Amino acid sequence: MEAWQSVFQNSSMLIKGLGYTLEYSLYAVVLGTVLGLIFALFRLSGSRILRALGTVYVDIFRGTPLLVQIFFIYFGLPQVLPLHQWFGEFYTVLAGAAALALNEGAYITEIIRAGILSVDKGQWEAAESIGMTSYQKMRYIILPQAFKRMIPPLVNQFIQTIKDTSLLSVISITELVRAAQIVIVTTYFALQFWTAVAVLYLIVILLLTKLSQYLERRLQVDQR
Amino acid sequence: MEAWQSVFQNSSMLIKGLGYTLEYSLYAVVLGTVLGLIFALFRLSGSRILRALGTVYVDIFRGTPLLVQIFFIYFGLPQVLPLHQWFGEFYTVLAGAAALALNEGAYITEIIRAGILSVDKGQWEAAESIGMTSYQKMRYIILPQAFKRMIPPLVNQFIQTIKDTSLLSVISITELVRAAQIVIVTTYFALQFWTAVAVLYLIVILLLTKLSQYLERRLQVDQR
Amino acid sequence: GCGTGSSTPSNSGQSGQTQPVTLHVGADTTFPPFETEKNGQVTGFDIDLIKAIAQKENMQVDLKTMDFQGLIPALQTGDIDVAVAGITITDDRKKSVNFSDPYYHSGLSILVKKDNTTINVPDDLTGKTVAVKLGTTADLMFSKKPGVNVKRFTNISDAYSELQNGGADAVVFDNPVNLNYIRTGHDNVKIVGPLLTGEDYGIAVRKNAPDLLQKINDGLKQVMADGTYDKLYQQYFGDEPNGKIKH
Amino acid sequence: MISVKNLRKQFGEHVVLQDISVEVAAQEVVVIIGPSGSGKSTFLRCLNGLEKPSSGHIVIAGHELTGHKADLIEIRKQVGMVFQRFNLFHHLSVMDNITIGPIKVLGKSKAEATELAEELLRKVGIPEKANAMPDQLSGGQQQRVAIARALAMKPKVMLFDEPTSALDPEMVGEVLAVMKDLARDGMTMVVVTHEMGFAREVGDRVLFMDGGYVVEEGTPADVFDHPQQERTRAFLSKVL
Amino acid sequence: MISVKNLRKQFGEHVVLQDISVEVAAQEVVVIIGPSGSGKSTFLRCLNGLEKPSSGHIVIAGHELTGHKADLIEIRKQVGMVFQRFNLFHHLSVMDNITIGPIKVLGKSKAEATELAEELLRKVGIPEKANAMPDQLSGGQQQRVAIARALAMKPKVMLFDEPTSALDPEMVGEVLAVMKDLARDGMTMVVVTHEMGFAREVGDRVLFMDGGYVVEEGTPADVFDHPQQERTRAFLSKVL
Ligand SMILES: Nc1ncnc2c1ncn2[C@@H]1O[C@H](COP(=O)(O)OP(=O)(O)OP(=O)(O)O)[C@@H](O)[C@H]1O
Ligand SMILES: Nc1ncnc2c1ncn2[C@@H]1O[C@H](COP(=O)(O)OP(=O)(O)OP(=O)(O)O)[C@@H](O)[C@H]1O
Ligand SMILES: [Mg+2]
Ligand SMILES: [Mg+2]
Repeated sequence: MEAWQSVFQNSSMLIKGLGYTLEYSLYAVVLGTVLGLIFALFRLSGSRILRALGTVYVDIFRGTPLLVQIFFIYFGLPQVLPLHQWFGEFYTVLAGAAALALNEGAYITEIIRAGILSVDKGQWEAAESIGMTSYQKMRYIILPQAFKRMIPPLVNQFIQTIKDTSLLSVISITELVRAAQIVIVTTYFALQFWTAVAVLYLIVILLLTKLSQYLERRLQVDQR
Repeated sequence: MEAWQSVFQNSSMLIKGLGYTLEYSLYAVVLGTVLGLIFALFRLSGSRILRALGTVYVDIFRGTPLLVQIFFIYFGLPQVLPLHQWFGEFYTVLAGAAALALNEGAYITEIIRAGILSVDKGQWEAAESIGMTSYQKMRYIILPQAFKRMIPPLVNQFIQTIKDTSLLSVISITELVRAAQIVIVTTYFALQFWTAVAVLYLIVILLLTKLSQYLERRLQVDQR
Repeated sequence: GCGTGSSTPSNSGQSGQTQPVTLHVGADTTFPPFETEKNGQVTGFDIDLIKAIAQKENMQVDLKTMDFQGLIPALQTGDIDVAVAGITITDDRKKSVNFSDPYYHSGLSILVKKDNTTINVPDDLTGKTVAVKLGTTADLMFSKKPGVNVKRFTNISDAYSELQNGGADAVVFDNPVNLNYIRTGHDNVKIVGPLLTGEDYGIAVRKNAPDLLQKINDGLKQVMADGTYDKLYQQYFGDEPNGKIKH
Repeated sequence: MISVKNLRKQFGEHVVLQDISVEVAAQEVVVIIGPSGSGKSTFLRCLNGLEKPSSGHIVIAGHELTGHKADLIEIRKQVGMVFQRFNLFHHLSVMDNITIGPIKVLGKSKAEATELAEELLRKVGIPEKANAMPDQLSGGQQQRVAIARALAMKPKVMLFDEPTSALDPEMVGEVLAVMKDLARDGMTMVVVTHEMGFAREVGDRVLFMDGGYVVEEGTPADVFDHPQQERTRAFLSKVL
Repeated sequence: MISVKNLRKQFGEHVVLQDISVEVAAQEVVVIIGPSGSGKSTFLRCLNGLEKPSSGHIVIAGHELTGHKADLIEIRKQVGMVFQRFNLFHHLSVMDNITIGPIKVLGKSKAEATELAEELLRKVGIPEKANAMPDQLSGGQQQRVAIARALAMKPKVMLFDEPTSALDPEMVGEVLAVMKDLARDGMTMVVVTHEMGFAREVGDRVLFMDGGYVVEEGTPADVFDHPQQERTRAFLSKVL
């Protein structure tokens, strides 16, 4: 009883943590989408070098654990670059968001690439046949059509990102997990706090899952 | 230079860590496959209760971060059950493997379920028409056919598991990440050690990716 | 760092400057009562002390929290100027950073369950499972000492949980934190035996900044001389005498 | 052998079988014809318990088909079914396709089942394909294996749902030949087919289904040459 | 207007166009016929730069088609293409399908492009569909929008690749009518089609392609009524 009271008393701390969780997830997905778009276009480009760059990026960031990426960026990089001097206080936020964004970006690259490739070949040819440049073709014809199909997997990736944000706790970003740890240090009600944390994640993620399913259904209707 | 020498000197420690990483990944995938099979059959069963059980399992373990699951099982559960007394020293291994297996099991449930549903309806009906029970139908007709299609996604899940194992570092399991941390707190060569760790993961994961691609190609040939 | 915040009143003793210089301070917030986070506010003995020192030296504290493991690397790269986190002064660490004069006398103590009768002195730990915090002096000590089964955790709270849950026979950690743990409502544990080490906490200062080190030491002297130190000590540690630096 | 009374089957709102009553005697060969969507497949699937009747009674070889699981499996052992799309088990060799039922369902020994399978493969004319995989066979060969697989269960009744309509024309004959043999051996058969030659030659009775009813029935000669109903005439004029 | 010399195109080992030399004068309508796989589509796609020739020269409206990117885009502005499967931009309304080229590629103002599009929609007979989405149109209507889209670029040449073969028979006429209008207006056209009536009525010349060669060419009357080559005769006997 005392334990649950304690959870209740500290709920504002947890909610604040959840706020950071969502905030970092949003940064990561937005930045990751930009990265994903760039590298997806690299992977589909005519240039062998750009294609190789895209492949290396995806392979590295999907081929190593996010935790290692976070440690590398937060503890490793400042050894050779005065990042803390350049960015000051802001480097923790930056490193956390960057690690997350680079990681999600690699997955989003593949989502966008698959979305682009799913657009019917006839659309590419029709765009070319009216003299569009590669850029115009992508911008006005292919991406708008690919985008619709990418929304459900992107929402799923957002869900994944929310879970991944928990790893930022290791670099003292007080997202939900770290917030819980800090409270548990003084209260020691581990079981109850982790249950509460799990429930908070579940609520957010189930809501997003429903959204994703709804979007998927709407999309199918649209494509009749 | 000194830094890389240090990495080289401590390489046996890292390799040993990688050994644990692979060992836990294997436990998790084997156990997870057993769990996945059980819950996939639950999700496909005629019983509303079993179906609900399957859904709850999948939703909970895919709807919360693995890190939270690890904390819950390792720090939370012993508050209400004398798990350390029951299992002694072994509880760390058990909790780590269990958390990982429960998590992977939820993803594997969906892989197996999709594999089973991908088997042509005619195969189900043909099996029923010669009087097979549900068990016989699954065991002799559906699973053998579903299994082949499940291999590539299962290999991918194994890759995911290897990366997930890094989170076991938080409960003092000296897998690759924790092994590196232990060395870094005395040497301070974070950049070099995290690079080495990343390379080790990359090697293992790229090898497995190649295996998965090979299997996928072989499978397509088989299905001509 | 560069000077900011001209609005902050500066009441410096010796330097005639009116523009306070910003002192970038790194701290790990999971080390009560030295540093802890309450309702989003970082508080604790270390925090109040460094603020007092900074005030004496006409500096403005810019506090940055990070993991204990990250403090010394951050000092090396110049991300922070000083680190206060109950950092034990060791020869090893002196290679990477400078240390101020000691401000707290500490040592590692052994924390066990109250009903434990088998562990009474440090040597009893052989063959037992000991929970420590990753990268702390206890961790480094046991790493060199075979025969003890070490479990390393990222947070000391996890080590305490491990003890409470029965996953470890003892926690070895800095005495004041162990004391604090008992004081904050955990009366089923006790400290046994003498301190394993006698060690001092110092403020870690980034290398190649002799002026800064000088300022910190100077400020510490003033704080000790004018009674601020004693007041803070009383506030956080009460009558427990072991930790106080004689001055 | 088969007795169906007031069988009704609906999917949701959509009534597919309105009210079907049919008796099939032992050793009788009944051919069902009718336009697409008239409920022929659904009727056969009800006889085999693949679909659960909405109401009505089905009794096969003395067992009432109630929908209880154990009972269903018992009935299915008595009733062989051959599908339009063969549905051989893709992962099993021809031999294993045929023996898996006898071994796993009937509990026969492997030796006994193999012997029976060899005999059946001779009967359907492809003894040399015992070790082939289904994908290596032509459609006609696959369908003959499917018939052998059904026969291996020693059923009292065989149901065929358009067994030749997924076949290239040159393979239709070989499958029909096997079915004629079966009929001659005295097997009770219900066959949905549009092969009128087959119906005339071996059918004892023809049922014409439309809109979920049996609209007309009689000997092949009666139904084909002197249809009584307008709907039958219209259908036959298109098909014949 | 179009001059093709010794055009050769291969995909890997497979030579699809062996050696094609064709001249098309301004305002001429050339119809290409030939069996499936003879290289008709590949030829048209080479004219539009959608495929890169393996060797040979193509000059269109004074531009040599070398494969340089900027050059390619320039040529494509001169050459309109209509595909068998329409390939309207699914996410854009009929109006936007037609105006996107003029606005984005030619840099026209939206007002100007819209006015032109309205005129073209009247020309192809569906002014009322300006705001419809492609999926809401019949095949024939979609193809007419596709023609309007190509015309909006004010091309000097129009290429048609079997523009009516994906259409239900009742819609073929409406598309051919639009094409006839175009021909009458003096558009230079190269049309792959099996609509012999169209070829006779508006074709100035017919090319018969087979195996990557132009096997025979002449006026429609010559080629259809007095084919010189055995292969042409064989083909026409099947098609006519
Ligand atoms: N599982 C089902 N759910 C809903 N409707 C179904 C189902 N199975 C069949 N139907 C409907 O029942 C009707 C009869 O189908 P059935 O397959 O029995 O016809 P049929 O006479 O065999 O036709 P065909 O000659 O095309 O095989 C059809 O309208 C079909 O759409
Ligand atoms: N991108 C490609 N890669 C490889 N081979 C191709 C490619 N495009 C076409 N071909 C081959 O080139 C040959 C000619 O194809 P093309 O489409 O030009 O024939 P066609 O005369 O238009 O036939 P149809 O009347 O069927 O449209 C065919 O054998 C085809 O398989
Ligand atoms: Mg049917
Ligand atoms: Mg073609």
